[in-house]
Amino acid sequence: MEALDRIFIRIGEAFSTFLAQYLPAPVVTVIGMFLSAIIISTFAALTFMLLTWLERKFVGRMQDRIGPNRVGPFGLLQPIADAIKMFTKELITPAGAHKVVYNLAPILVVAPSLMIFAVIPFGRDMVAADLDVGVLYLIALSSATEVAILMAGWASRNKFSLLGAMRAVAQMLSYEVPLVLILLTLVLMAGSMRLTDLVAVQGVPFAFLQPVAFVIFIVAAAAELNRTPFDIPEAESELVAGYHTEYGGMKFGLFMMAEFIAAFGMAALVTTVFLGGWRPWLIPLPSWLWFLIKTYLVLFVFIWFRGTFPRLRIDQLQAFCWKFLVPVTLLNVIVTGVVVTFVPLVRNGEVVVRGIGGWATVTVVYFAVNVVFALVVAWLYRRPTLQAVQQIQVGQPAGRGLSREVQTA
Amino acid sequence: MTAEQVVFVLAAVVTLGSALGMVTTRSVFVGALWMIAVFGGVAALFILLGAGFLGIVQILVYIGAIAVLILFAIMLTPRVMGDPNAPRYNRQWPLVAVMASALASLLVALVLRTDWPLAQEGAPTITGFAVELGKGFMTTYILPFEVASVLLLVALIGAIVIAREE
Amino acid sequence: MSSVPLSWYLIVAALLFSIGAYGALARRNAIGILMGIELMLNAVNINLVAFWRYIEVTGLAGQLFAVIVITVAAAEAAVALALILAIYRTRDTVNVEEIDLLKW
Amino acid sequence: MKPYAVIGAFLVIGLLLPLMTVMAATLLSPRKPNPIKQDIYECGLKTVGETWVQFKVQYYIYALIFVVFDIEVVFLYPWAVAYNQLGLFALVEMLIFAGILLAGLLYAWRKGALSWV
Repeated sequence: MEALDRIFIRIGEAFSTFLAQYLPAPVVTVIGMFLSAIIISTFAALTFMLLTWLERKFVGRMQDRIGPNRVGPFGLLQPIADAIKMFTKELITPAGAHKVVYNLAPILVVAPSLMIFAVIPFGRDMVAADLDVGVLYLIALSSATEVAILMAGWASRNKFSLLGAMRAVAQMLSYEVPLVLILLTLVLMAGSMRLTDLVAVQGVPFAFLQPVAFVIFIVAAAAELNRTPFDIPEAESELVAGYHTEYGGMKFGLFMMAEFIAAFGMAALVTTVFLGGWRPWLIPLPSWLWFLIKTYLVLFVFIWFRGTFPRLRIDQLQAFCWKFLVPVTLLNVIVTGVVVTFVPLVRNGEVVVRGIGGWATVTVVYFAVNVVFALVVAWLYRRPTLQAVQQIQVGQPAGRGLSREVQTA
Repeated sequence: MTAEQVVFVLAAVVTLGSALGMVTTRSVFVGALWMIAVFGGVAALFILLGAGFLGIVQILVYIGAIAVLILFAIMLTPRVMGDPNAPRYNRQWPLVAVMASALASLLVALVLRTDWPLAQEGAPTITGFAVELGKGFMTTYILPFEVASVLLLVALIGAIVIAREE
Repeated sequence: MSSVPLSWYLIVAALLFSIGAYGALARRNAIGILMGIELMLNAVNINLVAFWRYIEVTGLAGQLFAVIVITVAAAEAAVALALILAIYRTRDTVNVEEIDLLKW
Repeated sequence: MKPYAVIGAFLVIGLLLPLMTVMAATLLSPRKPNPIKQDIYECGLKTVGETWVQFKVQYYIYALIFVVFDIEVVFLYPWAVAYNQLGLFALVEMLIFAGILLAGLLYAWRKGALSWV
């Protein structure tokens, strides 16, 4: 078990001692850094191929179809067929496009999604860059993606691209705020922005200590990733394909790749900060295997969303974020601030919760506070919710309860 | 040349080259992209100086917030941005160019003539700087902390009042 | 300790400041001017952090000052761009040479 | 310094991987451009009107509120990591800080600036 748990670390150590026989130490360090980057990036790219297959298969099943089933067993070779198609399709540059920016955008959109994995702990002691501001770093990365999307939309010189890019970025900006505020709550509980510390402090997964934040985080993450039901930027029935309308062949493939890898990265983040990261649940499996199992569970939830929910309208989407998620998460920060004062998890950088009894007390207190908090929120928002329900019942367009100003305007 | 010097030169070249690109390009949108590259280069310089927290904050605020705000403003003024023949400079640009070069040479000469202290011994507090900053905000620097929130409130209200169509 | 002397950072900051000043004074487009000002503020921040690193590494003041500068820069950009958008709506231009209503 | 060096390596690889992919695709794919193929896509029609459509100012308002919250992050995250070493006083300070910002959000809400009009 122990050997299997540390297998990747052992291989890395063996490799660097082997290299150290022939090369000076600094060179070995540099090679090690680049090698870890290459291995993790390749792993992410391969995961992308697997994810395209998984998503199509799952959504197919949910919609009572079989999904890909022609290429290879269970259609498993479908991603490879897709890759061959992408590579051999002509790369068309539209006539009015700004050539440099147009070609730069797909490259710049992939880089930040790959860089997410630099700080994610994949297993016990398995993290490439143990950054002390890891959470801030992840937030900063998503802003880099926004710039690349605006570049793609602007350079294509197409109305749909431009509109799609503006919508995508406005949505990503808005939903970043609740994400950031929830991460702030967790950082407040753990007393550290280092992702390994966040894992280390989770004797009980934060999903149990902060259930409200957990649910909101999943919803906001789906919106941040522009996934259904929040895929307004790429609404194919309204905007062709959104900001990558004018991209074809492999350049389009890169946008897809960035999207799926970002989804994988977001699932990994949810696993790390809410589900206890690589920490095993009951069954003793290798830590990295547990991490992957949890990550794929979260990914399955994202795919499930897509198979289940219809798309929102942009005014509903923004109203939901700014009038519900942001106030609620901001209140949650304040409530958690009070709770942490009286029932701390960490004091002066040391975990102070001891034993099963200690964790049970903490879990009960936090969970109870969350239940009360959820009830208070439900009471505060009873009017718009009831209005929305009534509107659905009388057959009016749904979801206007939160955006009352729209009706009067 | 040490590794640190190589990285410094790279970051400096990116920063200054992009800055030149920003002021000379015709399209404001492309200029804004150059500006983002400048911000990235400056973030690299911060990290090289051991201010990792500030380097990340630089990316977060300058690229993630200010640059996106500027790009949005460019998108919202289409009649200006769509005009390819709009001149990039005003009438006084040759004079400004002379003055800016004079300023640059003056400053560089000044920096070179001064005897600067060498770096202090002991590694800077790279790790855990955020904690120190948090403690500082709660003790010595409590006033800037609260004033910042008032400033942000004023900016928010002011900008909303100005920008909204009545 | 550090193999890069302080003067290198100061020179980069000085050049960046001059380029930013040029952009701020020579651009015709109001958004271009704002971008120039942002460069100048960045140059100031390089100086602040460099002095923190080389002269007062144990203190907070240098970096904290830079954080405040970043905050002010963001607030300034938000209000300035709102003004530019308001002018664009009424005057249909963001060219500073044409925005001269208050000259007389 | 080392974590940042690793991130630098990730940046280089993250840029090289898509760059090499595009280069490989350029080598493998055919190249037969013609004016109709390169035309701007608009559901099979000739493109109508200007590409630079006028966007709603609401996009800017959302970006604006986002900027304010983004900067709040810079102040609140240091507070959050230091909080377990500080007393109740820090909580009160943060409440003032967050309260002022919440007031800004409520103001925007009341003015209708959060609604998509």
